[in-house]
Amino acid sequence: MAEVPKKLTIPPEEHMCAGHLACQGCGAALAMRYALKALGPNTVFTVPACCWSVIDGPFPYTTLGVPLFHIAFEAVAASACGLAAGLEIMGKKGVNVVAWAGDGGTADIGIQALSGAAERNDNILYICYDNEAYMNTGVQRSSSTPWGAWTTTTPARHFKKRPKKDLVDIMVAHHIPYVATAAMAFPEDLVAKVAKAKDIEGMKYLQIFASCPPGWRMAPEYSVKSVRLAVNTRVWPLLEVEHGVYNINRKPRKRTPVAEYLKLQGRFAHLTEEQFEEIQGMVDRNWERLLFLEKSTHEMAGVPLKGDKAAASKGKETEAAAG
Amino acid sequence: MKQVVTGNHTVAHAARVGRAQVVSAYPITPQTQVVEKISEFVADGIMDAKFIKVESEHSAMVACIGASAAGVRTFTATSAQGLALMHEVLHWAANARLPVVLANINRAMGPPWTIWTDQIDSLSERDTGWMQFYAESNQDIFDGILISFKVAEQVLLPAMVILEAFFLSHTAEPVDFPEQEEVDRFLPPRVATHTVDPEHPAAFGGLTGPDHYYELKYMEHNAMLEAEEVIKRVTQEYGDLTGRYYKMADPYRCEDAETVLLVSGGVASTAKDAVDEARAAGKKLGSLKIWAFRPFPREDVRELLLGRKRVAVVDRNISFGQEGIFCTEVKASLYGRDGAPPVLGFVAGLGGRDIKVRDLLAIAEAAEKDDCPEFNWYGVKP
Amino acid sequence: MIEIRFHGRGGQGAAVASSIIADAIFSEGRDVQSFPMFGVERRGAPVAAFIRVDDKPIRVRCELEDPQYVMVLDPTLVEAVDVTAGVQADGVIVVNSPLEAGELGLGEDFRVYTFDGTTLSVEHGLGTRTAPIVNTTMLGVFAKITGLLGIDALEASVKKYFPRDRDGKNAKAARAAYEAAGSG
Amino acid sequence: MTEKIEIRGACDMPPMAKSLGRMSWNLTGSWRNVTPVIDYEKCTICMLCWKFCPDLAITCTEPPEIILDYCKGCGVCAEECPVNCIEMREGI
Repeated sequence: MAEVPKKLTIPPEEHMCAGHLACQGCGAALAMRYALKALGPNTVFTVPACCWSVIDGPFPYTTLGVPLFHIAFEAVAASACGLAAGLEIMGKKGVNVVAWAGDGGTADIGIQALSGAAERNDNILYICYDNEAYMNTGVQRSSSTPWGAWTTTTPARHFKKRPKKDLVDIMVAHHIPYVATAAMAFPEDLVAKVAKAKDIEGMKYLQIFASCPPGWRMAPEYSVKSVRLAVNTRVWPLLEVEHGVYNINRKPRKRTPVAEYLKLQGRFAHLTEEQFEEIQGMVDRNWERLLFLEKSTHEMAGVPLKGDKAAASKGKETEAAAG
Repeated sequence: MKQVVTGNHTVAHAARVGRAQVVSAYPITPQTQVVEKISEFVADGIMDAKFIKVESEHSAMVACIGASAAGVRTFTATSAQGLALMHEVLHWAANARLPVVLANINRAMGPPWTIWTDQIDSLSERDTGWMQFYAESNQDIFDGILISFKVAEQVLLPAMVILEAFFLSHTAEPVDFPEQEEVDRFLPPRVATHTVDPEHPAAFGGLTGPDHYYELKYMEHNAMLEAEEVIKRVTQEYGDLTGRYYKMADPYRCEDAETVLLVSGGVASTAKDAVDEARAAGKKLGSLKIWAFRPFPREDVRELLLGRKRVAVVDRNISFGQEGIFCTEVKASLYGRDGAPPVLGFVAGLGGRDIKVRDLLAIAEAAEKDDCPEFNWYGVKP
Repeated sequence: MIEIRFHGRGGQGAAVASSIIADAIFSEGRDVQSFPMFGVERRGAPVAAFIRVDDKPIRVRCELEDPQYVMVLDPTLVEAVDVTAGVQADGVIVVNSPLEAGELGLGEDFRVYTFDGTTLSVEHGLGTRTAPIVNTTMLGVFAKITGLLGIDALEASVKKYFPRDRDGKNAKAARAAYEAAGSG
Repeated sequence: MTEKIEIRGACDMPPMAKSLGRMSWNLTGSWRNVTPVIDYEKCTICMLCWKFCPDLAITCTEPPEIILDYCKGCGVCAEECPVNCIEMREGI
C-alpha cells in the first residue's frame, strides 16, 4: 500500500468524489475541491443555477460530501441566510453556510439578494467562482465578462466593449468584515482564505477566478496555466480587504505582458495588437489604483504596510494618541 | 381571551403563538402592520424567533425556504406585487416540500397602482402547489394560520392564509386568543424530516430528468389530496379545543335553499346577513363559503350543491377571457353529475369595490331570473 | 346596529381613537368592528374612521354609509369636508370647536354638540396649540354626549392603547372632558 | 464506489428530489481520448498532478497514480508537471 505523501501544501482530505459532471479541465471543479478542503464536513452549500448545479450530478446522486441545497438563480444569498438562521435555531453549532454561485448568479441576477445579505451582515460565506460568462448555458456574456472577450452574445465582430463589473469594490462598499479574491491556480492561497473567512463572524465574500476551457476557447490542459497567468499579468490580482483595509497578497516582481494571458485563449483571438495594448493599459491602471488603495487604507487605519516605514511610524503615533 | 385586534395584528399574533422560529418578510401596503408588529414582538422578546429583514419578497420567501429546509417553522406575509414577485419561489417551496406558512393580504394587481382588495394575486398562485385558505373574519385568520402550520407540516406542503385588504387587514374586531399552553398542545414543535444537515449530507433539488420528475409531481398531487383528510382531522381537533370547527366548504342556511350564493373571504360573512334578510322575506336563499380553495373540496361541493335550483358564484377575481375562478372550479366539480344546477358567475368587487348586503341580494335576484346570463359583471359601469 | 364615523386629519389619531372606542365598548359586552378609511393616509389630509356596534355578532364587512353618530376631531374640517354625509336624521354630531353648535352651520336635521377639546388637551399637556393631540379628550366628550359607553371602560382602554404614557395624561384628559361636557 | 441506484417509481423516491447516493458510480474515464502516463523514473513526487486534477483521478500517494476509471484526459497534470514526467498518450 502506497503512503500518503509527507510534503503536501494543501490538506489531503477530499470532501467531494470523482465521477462528477464537470467538463475536462474545469476550473470550477478545482475551486470547489479546494474550498471544501478548507471548510471540512461541518458545512452546508446552497447553489443557484450555474455550472455547479449540473456538475454535482443529477437526482438521485450528489458529488459533495456535504449537503447541497439547490435554489433559484437570483436567490442564493437569501437561501444561505435562511439556512444559517434555521441551522442556528436547530442548534447545529458552527456550521459553515456557503452560498456558491457563478459570476452571472452573483454579478447579474443574484446581486440584489447578495447586497441584501451583505448589508444585513448575515453570517454566511459567499463564494463566487468567476469564469467570466454564462458557461452553463453555453457562453453568453455576463457583467463579469471582461472588455474584449468573445461570447455567443458578444460575437467577435461585436466583442464586449464594457469592462468587467468590479464585484470586489461593490462588496467593499457594503462594509462587511471580509472581502477577498483568489484563483484556482493558487490552491494554497485559496485554502488559506476560505479557512480564514469561515472563522469570521458576519458576511464574507470571496471571488475565485476559475477558468472554463470550453468558454474561453482554450485547450483543457491550460486550465491552471491560464489562471496563473491572469494573476501574474495582474489581470486578476489576489487581494484581501478586511474592514476596508486592502492587502495585495501577491505582487509579481516581473511585469508579465497581458498579451501572454490573452493569447492563450480563443475568446481574445480576434483582438489586434493595439487592442492588447488597450487592455494592458486598463490592467496597469487598475494595478496602480489597487496599490494606492492598499497604501491609503493602511494609512487611514494606522496599520503599517509591509515595507512602508512612514505608515509604520504613523501607526505608532496613532496608537500613542489613542493610548 | 377575546381582544379587539386588526386582521394584520391577528396575523402577527398567530405567528407568535404558533411559535414560528424564522420569519422573513418585506413590507408592502396593506401588509406593513404585520411586519411592524412581528418586529416589535421579536424586539420585546415575547416572540422567540429570528426575523430576517430582507430586501425583497423574493428573498423573503427564499430565506423561509432555506430555514424551513434546515428544519424550523417559518412564516412570512405579503400582498399582491409582493406575492407575484415570490411566484417563482412559491413553486420552489412546494416542490421542495417545505411547510412554509404565508399570510397574503389580498390586494389587486397593478397597474394602475392600487392598494385595495381582490383575489387575483392569490388565485394567480393557484397552481404553485400551495394550500390556500380564505379567511372570513379575523378569528379565521388566527385559527387558519395555526391550522395551516399543523397541516403543512404533516403533508409537507406550504400553506397560504388569505385575507382581504382593509376589510380584514385594517379592521379591528374581537378575536378569541387561546392560552399559549393550549396552542402548544395543539401545535407542538415541528418534527422535520429530510432536513439540510451536515450530519446527513445530501443534495436537494438537483437536476432531475424525465425518468423521475413525473413521479415527484405525482407524489406532490397525492400529498395535496391527502391534505384534504388531514385538514378534516386537524380542524376537528382544533374545534374540540376551541369550539370553532372549520369546514373546507361551509354552508349557511343551505338545507332547503333553492339558490345558493357561493362566496369566499370576508364576503362570506356579509353574505350571512344577506341570507338572513332574504329568508326574512320568505326567499329560499343559502350561502356556501369556500374556505379551502386548495385542496379544493370537490366532494363537499357536490354534496352541498347537487339538486339545487341554481348557484350564483360571487368572484372577487377574474380569469381574463374565461370567467371568475371559483365559478370555473365549481363547474368542474359538478360537471356531468346528476342534478348539477346551473352555475351563474358574477364578478364583483374588483380593486376593492364594496360588496354590500344589497349587492349580494341583487346578485341572488339576478340569478333567479330565467334569462340570467351564465357570466355577469355585477355593478360595472360600462 | 349602531354606526359611527370619526373625522380627523392624517396624524391626529382618528384611527387610534376609533380603535379605543371599539375596545372600550367591547369591554362593556357588545360586539364591535372598527376600521380606518381604506386608502393611503397622508399627514394633514382629511381622513375618517368607522365603528360598528351591535348586541349580536357583526357580520357585514363593507364600508359604512349612514352613521347615527359622527365625531369631528378638527374644527377646520367642518369647512373642508361634508361631515353630515349620509348621517341619519336626528343623528348626533360632536365637534371639537370653540364655537357654539349653531355657529357651525350644519343645519337643523342633526343634534350638534361642540366642545373646545383643543384647549382642554393643551391644558393636560397633550400637544401644543398649533399641534394639539385631541383624540383622547374628544373620546371623553363623545362618551358623555352619546352615552354609548362609560368613562371607566373608556379610561381603561385609553390606558391600554398608551402604555408609554406613564403620567396617564390621555386618560386624565378623557375623564376631565367627560366631566366637563354636557350630557346629550 | 457507490452503485447506480435503481428507482422503480414513486415508491422508491423521497418526497422531494433528495439525493440517495454519490456520483462515484459514474466512471468518467470513458470521456478520455488521451491518457496520462507517468514516468516514475522522472517523478519527484511533488504531488502537483494530484493537486491540480479537477477530477480527483490521481491518488494522494507516494508515488501518485492515475485512476483511469475517472480520468477525463484533460491533460492538466501533464501540463503542470514541473519535470515533464507525464505524457498524454493516444490509443490506450
